[in-house]
Order: sequence, then C-alpha cells, then structure tokens
Amino acid sequence: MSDVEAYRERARAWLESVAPRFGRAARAGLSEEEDLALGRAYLKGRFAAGYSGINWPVEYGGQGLSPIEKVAFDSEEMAFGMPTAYFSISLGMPVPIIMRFCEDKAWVRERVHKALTGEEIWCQLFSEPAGGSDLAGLRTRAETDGNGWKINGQKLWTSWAQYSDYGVIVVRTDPTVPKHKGLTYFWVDMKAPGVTVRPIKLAGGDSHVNEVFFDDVKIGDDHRMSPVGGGFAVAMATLMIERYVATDSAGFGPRLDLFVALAEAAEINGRPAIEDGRIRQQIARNYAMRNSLDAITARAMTMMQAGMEPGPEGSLNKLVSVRSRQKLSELAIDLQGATGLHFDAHAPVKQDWGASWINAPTGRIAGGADEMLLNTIAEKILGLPQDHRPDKGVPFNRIPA
Amino acid sequence: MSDVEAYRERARAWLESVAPRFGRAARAGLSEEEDLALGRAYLKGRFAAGYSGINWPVEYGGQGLSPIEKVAFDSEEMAFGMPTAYFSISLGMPVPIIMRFCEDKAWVRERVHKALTGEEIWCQLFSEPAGGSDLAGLRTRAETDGNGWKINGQKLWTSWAQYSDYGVIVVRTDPTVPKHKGLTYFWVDMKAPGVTVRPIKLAGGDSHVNEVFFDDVKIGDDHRMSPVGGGFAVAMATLMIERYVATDSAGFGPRLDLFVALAEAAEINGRPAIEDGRIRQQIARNYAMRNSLDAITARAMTMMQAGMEPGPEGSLNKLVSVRSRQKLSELAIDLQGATGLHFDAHAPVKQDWGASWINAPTGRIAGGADEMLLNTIAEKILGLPQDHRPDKGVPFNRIPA
Amino acid sequence: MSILYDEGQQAIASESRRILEAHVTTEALLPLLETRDAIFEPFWTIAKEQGWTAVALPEAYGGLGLGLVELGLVSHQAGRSLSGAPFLTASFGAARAILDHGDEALKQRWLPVLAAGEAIGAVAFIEGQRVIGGGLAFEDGKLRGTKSAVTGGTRAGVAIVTARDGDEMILAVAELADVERRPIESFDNSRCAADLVFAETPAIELLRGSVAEAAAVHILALQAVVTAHEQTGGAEKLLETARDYALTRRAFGQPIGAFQSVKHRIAEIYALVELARAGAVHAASRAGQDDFIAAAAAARIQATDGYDTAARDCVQIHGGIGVTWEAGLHLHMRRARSLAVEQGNLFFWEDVLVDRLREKAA
Amino acid sequence: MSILYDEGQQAIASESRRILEAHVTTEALLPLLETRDAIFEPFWTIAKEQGWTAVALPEAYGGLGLGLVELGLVSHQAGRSLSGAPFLTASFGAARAILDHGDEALKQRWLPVLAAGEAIGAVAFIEGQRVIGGGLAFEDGKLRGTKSAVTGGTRAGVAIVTARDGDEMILAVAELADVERRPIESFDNSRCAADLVFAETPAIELLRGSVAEAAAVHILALQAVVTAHEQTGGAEKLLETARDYALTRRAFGQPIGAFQSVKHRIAEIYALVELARAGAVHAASRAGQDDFIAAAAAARIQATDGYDTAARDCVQIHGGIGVTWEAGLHLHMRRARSLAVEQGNLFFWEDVLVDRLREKAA
Repeated sequence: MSDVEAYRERARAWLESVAPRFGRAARAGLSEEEDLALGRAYLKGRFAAGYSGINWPVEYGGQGLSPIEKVAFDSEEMAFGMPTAYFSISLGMPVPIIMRFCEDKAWVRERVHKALTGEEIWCQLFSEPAGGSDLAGLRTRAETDGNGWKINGQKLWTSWAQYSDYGVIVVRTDPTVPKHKGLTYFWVDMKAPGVTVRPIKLAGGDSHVNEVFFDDVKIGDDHRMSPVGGGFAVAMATLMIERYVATDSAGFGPRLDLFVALAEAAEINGRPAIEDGRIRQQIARNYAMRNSLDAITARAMTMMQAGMEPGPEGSLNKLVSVRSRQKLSELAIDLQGATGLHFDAHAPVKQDWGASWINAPTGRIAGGADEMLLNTIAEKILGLPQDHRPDKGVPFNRIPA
Repeated sequence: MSDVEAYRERARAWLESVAPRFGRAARAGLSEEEDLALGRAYLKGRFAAGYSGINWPVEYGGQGLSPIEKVAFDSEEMAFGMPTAYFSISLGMPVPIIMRFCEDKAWVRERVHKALTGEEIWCQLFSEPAGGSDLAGLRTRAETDGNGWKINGQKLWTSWAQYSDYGVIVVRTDPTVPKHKGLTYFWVDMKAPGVTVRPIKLAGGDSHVNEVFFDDVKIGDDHRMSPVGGGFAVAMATLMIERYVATDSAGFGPRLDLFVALAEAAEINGRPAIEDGRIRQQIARNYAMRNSLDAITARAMTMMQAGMEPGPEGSLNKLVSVRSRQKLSELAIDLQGATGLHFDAHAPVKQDWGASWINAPTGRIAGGADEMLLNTIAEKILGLPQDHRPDKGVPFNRIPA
Repeated sequence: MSILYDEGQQAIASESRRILEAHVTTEALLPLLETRDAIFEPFWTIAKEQGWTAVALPEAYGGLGLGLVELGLVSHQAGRSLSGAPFLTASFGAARAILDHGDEALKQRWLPVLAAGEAIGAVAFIEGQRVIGGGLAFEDGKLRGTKSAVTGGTRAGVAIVTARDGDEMILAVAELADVERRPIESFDNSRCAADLVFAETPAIELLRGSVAEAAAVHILALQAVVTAHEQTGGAEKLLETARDYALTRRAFGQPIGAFQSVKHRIAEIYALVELARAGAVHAASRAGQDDFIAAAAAARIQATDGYDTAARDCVQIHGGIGVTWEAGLHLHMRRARSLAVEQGNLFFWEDVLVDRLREKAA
Repeated sequence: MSILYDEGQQAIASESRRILEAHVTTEALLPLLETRDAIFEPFWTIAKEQGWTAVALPEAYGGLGLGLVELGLVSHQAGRSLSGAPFLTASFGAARAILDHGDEALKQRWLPVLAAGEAIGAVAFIEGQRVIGGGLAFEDGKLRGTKSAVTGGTRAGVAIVTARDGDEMILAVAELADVERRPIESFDNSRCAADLVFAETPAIELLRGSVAEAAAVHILALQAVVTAHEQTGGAEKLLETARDYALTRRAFGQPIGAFQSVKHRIAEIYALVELARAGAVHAASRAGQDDFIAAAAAARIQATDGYDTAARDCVQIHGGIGVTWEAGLHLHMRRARSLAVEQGNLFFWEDVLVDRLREKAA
C-alpha cells in the first residue's frame, strides 16, 4: 500500500469516527443556521485532527503535505456529506491568496487560523451584474480617498457573503484604459459600514449566493493586494490557485448506483425498467463516461505522485459530468412516473434526483459556463483562435454598454 | 377532391404508366451513360405528357401552372426513382435564371425547350476551392478582352458539369472593391476552348460534381447577365429562385417504414429488435420529427393554395432531416450486425442504409451546410446579429488569403 | 394534411393571449411553488368567464361545440403564460370520457357543470410507474385502493379511473366528495397533484375489458394533444425570452447573440418549437380519424422533448440570471417536467407509437 | 486506478508511430476500398518485423511477453494511420483463446506461428445479428454451418468459433484450410471480412457450456480493448486533422476555427478523444482482474461513440473537401463503422455492461 493509500485509509477512519456527529444523517432537518454552527464545530475538529490546510505551509497552521493528500482527503470527505460547503470558497481561494499576496504576515496567520477552524469565513467578490463570463468587464470602482480608497458599486453571485467576515475584491481604479488594465485587487471587511449583503434565492429555493452593495466603503491602502492597475493578474492567480481539486464524475449529483437501483425497482409499461433498452443504454453510456473521467482523475493523481504535471484533460470533468447529470436527473424523474413528481427542495443533491435536477443548471454555469469551458479547451489546449471581442484594447469607458 | 389532388392523381397515374420503362427497377445495373440516356428519354416523354416546366410561362414552353402543381408532381415523382438527377440543377436554377435575365428571347426559348426535353444540360458555376460557404469570396476573374471578356480561374463542386452544354457563372471583374461589389454574372458555353472539366469522386464513390478550369476562355459581352459589378444580386436571385421545392422528411434517405421493417426482422442479443427500447425510442423520435416536418410541408402547401406566403419554418426541413438521417443510417448498420458490413456503393440512397450513410455528409454540406442554415435561421428569422466578418467592407485584394 | 386557422380560431388565440398577458406576472406565480394546492386563481376565473372550460364540449351540454384545435389554441397561451391551472386539460379529459362512454344521466349530471367550470374533473389513471394503472379494485360498484399523483386531484369533484374487476380492466367514473386526498409536495405545486385514496367509493362503470383499455389510451391521447399545445406555448415563450436576452445582454463588447454558441443554440430552439407546433396542430386536426393516436403520440413526443430542451437551453443562455428564483425561468423548467410526467412519460408514448406503427405495417 | 506508461511503453508508441507515419499514405489506402481482400501489405510486413504480432503472447511460445497495454499502444497507432490490417486484433484474440483454453499440443501448433505472423487467426463468433452465435453445429468433432462476416476471414488459417452441440454452447478451434470463404463486399474492404462455410470441418473443442459462453465474452472483451485503442487512435487523428484545417482554412476573412460552431465542435471532439483514451488505457490495465469485462465494455462504448462522432464531425467541419474521395476522411468514417460492428455493436456491449453492474450490485 502506498503512503497515499495509507493516508487515505487513516482519513477515512477518522471521517467514519466523526460522521455520526457531523455527517449527512446528523444534518437532516437542521436549519441553515444550525447547520452552519455544526459546520464550524466540524472544522474545529478537523483542524485538531490534522486534516485542515493539508497542503498549506506549516508556518500558517497547515500540514505541509502535497496536493495529493489534500485531494485524497477531499474525495473521502465528499462521501460523508459533511457541512463544509460554507467554507469551500473561503478555504479554496481567498485565504490561500492572502497567504500569497498580503504583507502583514502576523495578521495573515491569525486569519488563516480562524478560517481553518471555521471561526471566520472569507468570500470572493468578483462577478458583477453586467459581467457574467466577462470578469474584466466589471464596473465596481475604487477612487482614491485620502491615503486610502473608497469603493462604490455592486457585486453579484458572491457565495456565502451573508456569513462572511472578509472578502477579496477586484475593482476598477482606472476606466480610461483597456478593461484588463484598469483593475486593482483589495481585501475588505464585510462588516464595514456601507457594505450591504442581500441573499439571492436560486431556482432550487436555496440562497447561498448574494448581491453585495458597496456604498462609499472606505478602506486603507494596506488592503491593497496588487499594484494599482495590476488586479487582473491577481484575480487570475486566484482562479488558478486550486489546480488540484477533488473531482466528481457524477457531476456533484447522485452516483450511478442510485440510478441502477432505481431502474431495478421501477417498471416501464409493465416490464422491469432495468430490462428496457432505453434505460440500459443510459446506464451503460453514463457508466462508460464516468469510468473514463475517473480514469483521467486517477491518472492525474498517479502523475502528481510521480512528480509530473497532469495533462489538461482533467479540465473536462465539470463540463462532461454536470451536463450529463442534468439529463440523467431528468430521466430519473421520468422513470419514477407519478412518484417523480414528489420533491424536496432541500434534499441532498447527491442523493436525490429532483434536487439534483433543479440545481444542475447552477452547476453548468458556476465556476465557468459550458461555453467558456469549451472556449478554454479550444484556445488553451488546441490552439484555436480567440473569439472576436470588439472590446479588445478599447478604453473601458468607451465600450458601449 | 381539390384541383390539386386531382392533378396529383393524374400525375401519379402517368408516372405509374411510365415507371416500368424509367423507374428504379428499370435503372438497376445501368452504367451512368446508359442511365443518362434513359434520363433524356424520360424528359422527352415527360415534356410530351405536359409535366415539364410546370410553373414556367407558356411562352417558353412551360405549363403556366403554379408552384403548387410543381411541388405536387415532384413529390410524386420522387417516389419512383426516375433518372432525373442529371437535370435537377439545370432545370432548377440556370434555366429559370436565363429566362429572367437574358435578353435574346428567341435564343432563350430554344435553350429552354432543349433543357426541358433533356437534350441540353446547364450547370451552375458558383463555388470555388477557397470559397466554401463564402460565395462572395470567389477568385475566378474575368478581364475585358476587346469587346468581350476573358475568364481565368477554377470552379469547384459544379454538379453535372461533365454532361453540361452551358453554365451560368459568377466571376470577379474588380478586385479593388469589397468582395460583394466586384462580381459579374455571365453564361458560358461549356464546350468552349479553354474549359476543362474534371470529375471529383466523392466519399461514396460517385462523381457527380466537378472541378472546372477556365484558361483564357473568351466570351462576348452579350453573355453578360448582370451589370458589371452587379453579379452578386443575380447570384442571390439564382439561389432564391427555387422557393418551393419538394421536401423529404426522410432527408433524401430511406423512409422510416424501412427501418421499422428492419427492426421487425432483426434481433438484439437474442430478442426481437423491435421490442428493444433503444430501437423503439429511435423509431418513435424519428417518426415524431418526420411527422412534424411533413405537417410543416402540408401547411405550406395549404397556405400556397390559399394564396398566402408560407412561413419560414419550411427552411428547417433539410437541417433537421438530413442530420437525423445520418445517425439513423449508422444505427441501421449497427442493427444489422454482420450483415450491416455488406455494402453496395451504387445502391439507391433512398432504399439502402449503407448508401444513405456514406452519402449523408454530402447532404449535410451541399446546398447550405448545417452551420450556415443555423446562421440563416438565427439572423433572418430571429433577428440575431450577423457573425463577425473581418472581411466586411475590405477591398477584395486586401483580404489576407 | 395540416390546417390553417380560420378567423374565429385566430381570434381565440389572440384574445386568450391578450387576456393572459394582461393578468399573469412572474411575481404572482412564484409563491405558488412554495405552497400546496394554490393555483393562480385569476386564470381559472378567466377560463370560466371566457368559456375556455366549455370550448371543446357540445352545445347540448353547455359547451361551445368547438374542438381540440380551439382548446389547443387556449392551451398554447396557457403554456406561454405558465398560468395554466391543470383543470383545463383534466376537466376536458374527464368530460370527454363521460361524453363518449357515459349514459345520458351521467352526461346531464356532469357535462354542464364541467363546461361551466363549476366542477373540476380529473383523469386518474396513473399508479406509480404504470401510466394506465389497474391496481385499483372495482367490486360491487365500489372502488378500493390508491391512485397516485392525480393532476388536479386536490380539487377535482369527479374522476375517471381505471380499475380492475378480477382480470378485467374497468373504466369508471367516481364522485370524489368522500375520497381522501393526500396533496403531494411537488416541484410544480400548482398542478394540484394528490394521491386519491378510494375506500369503498361508489363508482359507475363505463367500459370493461379491452375496450376500456383502448378508451383509456384515447382519453390520454386527447389530453396529450392539449398538453402538447401547452408545451409548445411554453417552449415558444422560452425561445422569445432567449432571443431577447441574447440581443440585449452584452459580453466582451457585443451582444451575446453574436456568439455562435448562443446564436445556434437559439436557432435549434426555434427548430424544436416549430416541430412541436406542427406536430400538435396536426394531431388536433386528426381528432376522430384512424391515425389520431399515432398523431397524438408523435405530437406528445415532439413537444415534450422540445419543452424540456428549450427550458434547459434557455436557462443556460441566461447564465447566472437564469438560475435565480426571481427571474422565474425555473418555472418553465418545472412546468416542462411536470407536463412531461403528467400525461404519461415518453417511454409510454414511444411504446404506444411504435405499437401503432407495427399494426399499420402488419 | 489508471497507469502511466513506462519508458519501454513510450518507446513502443513513438517507434510504431514513426514507422507507420513513414509508410502509410492516403493514396495507398484508397484503392483498397475498391477491391476485396486487399490490405495495405507493408503494414503486415512491418507488424511481423517489429514483433507487433508477438507483443502480447508469452515468450515460451515465441511472444514478447508483454500485455494488453503494449498491444493497445500499437493498435492506437494503427488506428491513427488507418493502416491496421485486422489480423493484429484477430490473431491476438485467437491466440489468447488457444493459450487460455487449449492443450499444450494446440499451443505448440498455433502460438509460435501466430506470434510470428506466419499464420493469421480469426475469431468467428458472429452470426447475422448474434454477436456470439451458436447456430454452427458441432457434432463428432466436426463443424457444419456458416459464420458471417468474419473479420480477417479471407486469409485466416485458424479460427476460434462458437458452436452448438445439442443444447450446449461449444468453444472450438478449427483449421480453415478446407473451409469455403465467401469474401464480403463491404464499405471497408481491407478488413478482409468473409462468410466462412463449414462443411464437416474438423474442430477441436476447447470448452463447453456456460464456461464456453463466458470465455467467448472474455475473448471479445480482450479484442474490444485492443479495438478501443485503435478507435481512439483514429479519433485522435481526426481531432488533429480538424484542428489543423480550422486553423488554415479561411472564410469571411478569418480562420474558420474562429467561428464558435467550429471551435466548440472541435473542443467536443477533444473531450471524446480523451474519454476514449482514458477508458481504453484503464481497461488494458485491468486485464486479469474481476472488473475487466466491465472496464472493457465501458472502453468499447466510449471509444465507439467517440470515433463515430469524431468522423461525423470532422467531415462536417471540412465542408465540401470532407466528402471528396481523395481527401480520404471517408476512410475514417468507414473504419469507424467497421470497428463499431466487428467486435459486437453497442447494443451488445451496453447489455454486457449493465448485466455486470447488476451482478455487482446484487
């Protein structure tokens, strides 16, 4: 057994030991506030057990291990349905980025500790109403204000902002230069005067994303994390920071086993559904696709363990898996017939076909819409030309709105 | 029974009466030369029976009826597999366009008569090697030469040029203006010195399209059918001239009955294929789609009979039907198992799944590739923006090759 | 052969559209998702006032004496506006069953009140995954057992049911006054779905044996054609929404509709809408003909796939906005799915269609 | 868990690629379509010289003692170059059957000559639509009946067949010297498919009953994994061809690869290629394990869909050029289809896979 396998087994054992207190069953029926509180408690325990900041530097309270152990742990943890969603962005991007770009190391150490133990949560204030896929097109502005800055504008789709203590933000500091060049990167106190968070309810009924309004929010220049006008590069670094994340060939929806079990129990026009070619075809095709995605992930892990750089095909996982999950979830509703109409908006997405279906479109858009992913594959991997972008090189304040 | 129905019945009766001599069975095993000769004989008979030039003016030898009768006849004729392919372009576009744009009416009358009786064939010299979907990007040029013109260049995908007596052609007469504006429209004698026709073999093994080379081909200015520089408009008129054509919801491939019959006879893993959900699904989905296309066609006919302009949804037929035919043909090969490997490249496309499959890609490209059809729907019907076209307004000789 | 709408039919379409556009808002529809048995009440009031409940029933019983084509036109508009309480389709299905298979007393009892919208009808065939279930027991004129997720079941006063008497399929009609209704928490609650628990509920037998089965398929087919119009209306609205958004929303300095991925996706939705429309209208025009069931099945398949795909793709084109509660595009996602399941899923209709094609070929 | 190729494996890949790219041209392949029983002879010469015929057979019988992974690497390159005479896969399948189920005499008789490429093997299971047919009669050590469209059947010297003795399935091996071969006119003639007519042909029984059936599936699975590599190679080549064309071909003043309809289609082909590759390599690495059949079926499904789709879409991207004889993209269309049918169509493998998943769940 390799070291990683041994690590994985120890992690699983620990997870099993705490699952009764924090796992899916323990969370059933909790209000979001109760669940968040449970999540903070879980993070505290996870930190104590040495499974937090697995690949972060020891000097910041991390474990100093490689991304391999991190991905191994995350993959195992995913199966238990622990209350970690509230902290996923926080620990995924903003906190690693302050470790890298903030100069006040003592302050950073305190933030990292509190983030790892679930006491504080960070959010990432990038997207805007006019933005969508076009990050550099953002309009929220910061103007100089004495020695510091004054922020005005509106961010959108900010995950968990309603529970966040801090955030990292990209704003426009110069509208007279082309759009990529007029941006600067800061951190902000989400409790500061002038910051208003308004949760946005999503199609499935949940509200984990928010609008965040900035109304003359004043910050010192020590909040600045990039050169003035150099914010786009730090924003890109933020988006690239999680190179190696736990993937899920089920598209973060139910496992195929559950579909097979459903098909075993269901019938189509009086005959067992599992014997119907339509169902068999979908099971087989989805199995083949997921089997390949899993093999890609396994190969990436093997390469990382061998000190090699994994191939770009790892980027296929979200595109392929979430899109298929959407259709498979629809099919599962059909297959259940009248029973398929039953719905629990708060059922676990990885267990319930209805919840999986209603939330699948969010998955296809968040973290890079299908179309953006295809563009990235075409341009970055295959070297095809960039799309026509009429705003290229045009001063931001001269792009027609 | 409506007049059109009565007309259709008479037409069918006539077609049945001549089918033994000209129909699918009579053609089996003929060489292409023999088949062409049979086609000329069929056209002669069809002219005598009064079913040629159905919606053309009586003064030119047509029947002076409406497009409704024409479409009715063509739909009936399609079922018999008559040897009409050689004349389809000729009578579809070039000949109607000379009726409209040539001034020497006596000459036109002679040409029309010979085209209708199958004695002469016309081709349409539009596409070029560098052209593809971009008609206005053509490079074949005509320079003034005394009182006339001298043509040099190369055309591609010219259907039946190898049998053609005449052709209509668009050439560039001014490379210094934007690409749409430097074109002029002529007719040419395909037997003239300097014209070389070279058949292009297609994927299925047949050669109905050609390369045509023009090497100092001299023509008089009386061959000109558009103002100098006004050729694009006549080219567009040529492409628009056949507004109402007989459609085929089978995508010019085999009817669905044949797939059902195949499925009735075949088995999948020891069970009747027709009872397998995978097959049932494809039959049902294809039936539904074709049923809708047929309903669209029927509605268009009804509207025409009522003197109304049919809706734009008629343009869906080729896009939807040929694309589906391609996949259904592949499936039919699979369904036949080992038998599916048997192949006759010259089998009738509407009868044979292998021939249908190998020729389907040509159908998806000829007469407007899928992507161009989608663009047309998006722009012309739905009002969405045109694609970015960097060559727009740029003088032709300054567009990078 | 298809049909052209005459002036009267065009007036039904434009008038129903005008009224519904004036009354229905996304804001009014969203709260219905979060409570059971709530419908957009103005729709039902309008439906009664406008005579939509009476459209396809004979004048002799208080109807307007029109047919599937006209009811389809109204249903199309209900689909566009998402307002449609399910009763328009369900009451029609129930009424047609009584009209076709009931005796005069039964017709007099139910048709006038159904036509007036004073009573609501339901077609309660489904049992779990059986689209036409026969698990309900029929004995000595009484029903015992459960029908699941009956559309409109929370409010219906009368239901057409399939049941079983020994080995024989029974088509029967039952008054629901004393039946236990268990409203279902669904993703589209205004469909008013409920499990109906029959306990020695008196019922009147309409048909028995193979004719009962054939009649059940026919009733579903009638409803499927009405529903296909509703699905087409929904898909059409999504097409327009997607197009309008693609024209106004800008990214990278141009309307997103200039990107071929968006542009072609919308063109494909157009294709699906027109195919759905053609299939639905064609099926409506075939009422009473030999090929009606096949035409209805084809229409059902095309419209179901069309509405599901249009919902999926229109949401995708909208990016983040598309998945917000407030924008309400999920109302279409939900309706597309509830309509896909209600009248029998695609598996059911694919099998019905293939069986018909085989019979025709044989 | 997947594998990383070691240096030796990488050398097999790069060397086989180098050699094939140096020898194979489209011009040489096209005429093969128009005659029966013609292969690209240099390929087979190279295959023997390079020891590809010996790759996955034990050293004791003249093989190189490597496995599915290495044979897959060669097959991938054969797929890229379209050169692959079918014997590489078929001889391997036949040899493995003899190796796994034959006695020592049989092994000595066939394995060394198969490894050297001096004899060609065939796996003749298919009968019409039955992927594993049992219509061939086996009686007193003799075979009677016909196997249809046997890949490599025009030239094979030995075949593994399924047959029937009364109610029992038999797996047997037969020398083909005296068997009548009826070459098939196919859309991919260099596959050398022929109907084999057995008339009292002596055969040696290898297995009988359910173990014979299981062994037949296992032999097909081994071949399917080799074929999945070949299909992946073909799809990979199409991906590169499409990309290169999209970069150089211009329309409306820009490379057509700047149009999203083309660009995204190519990105989707990339996804299919990588999924096919991952599935094929994974399956090869599972040889001998419990989950091998499931992994092989999954690889087969992914690679078949991937190659078919890549062929369809690459041709479409090429416009008119794509459908010319000379450009030769139809060679891939044809190969995609012949490989899709040869080792059992997708219906077969879907059913095999689902049955395995059910067993696993039960």
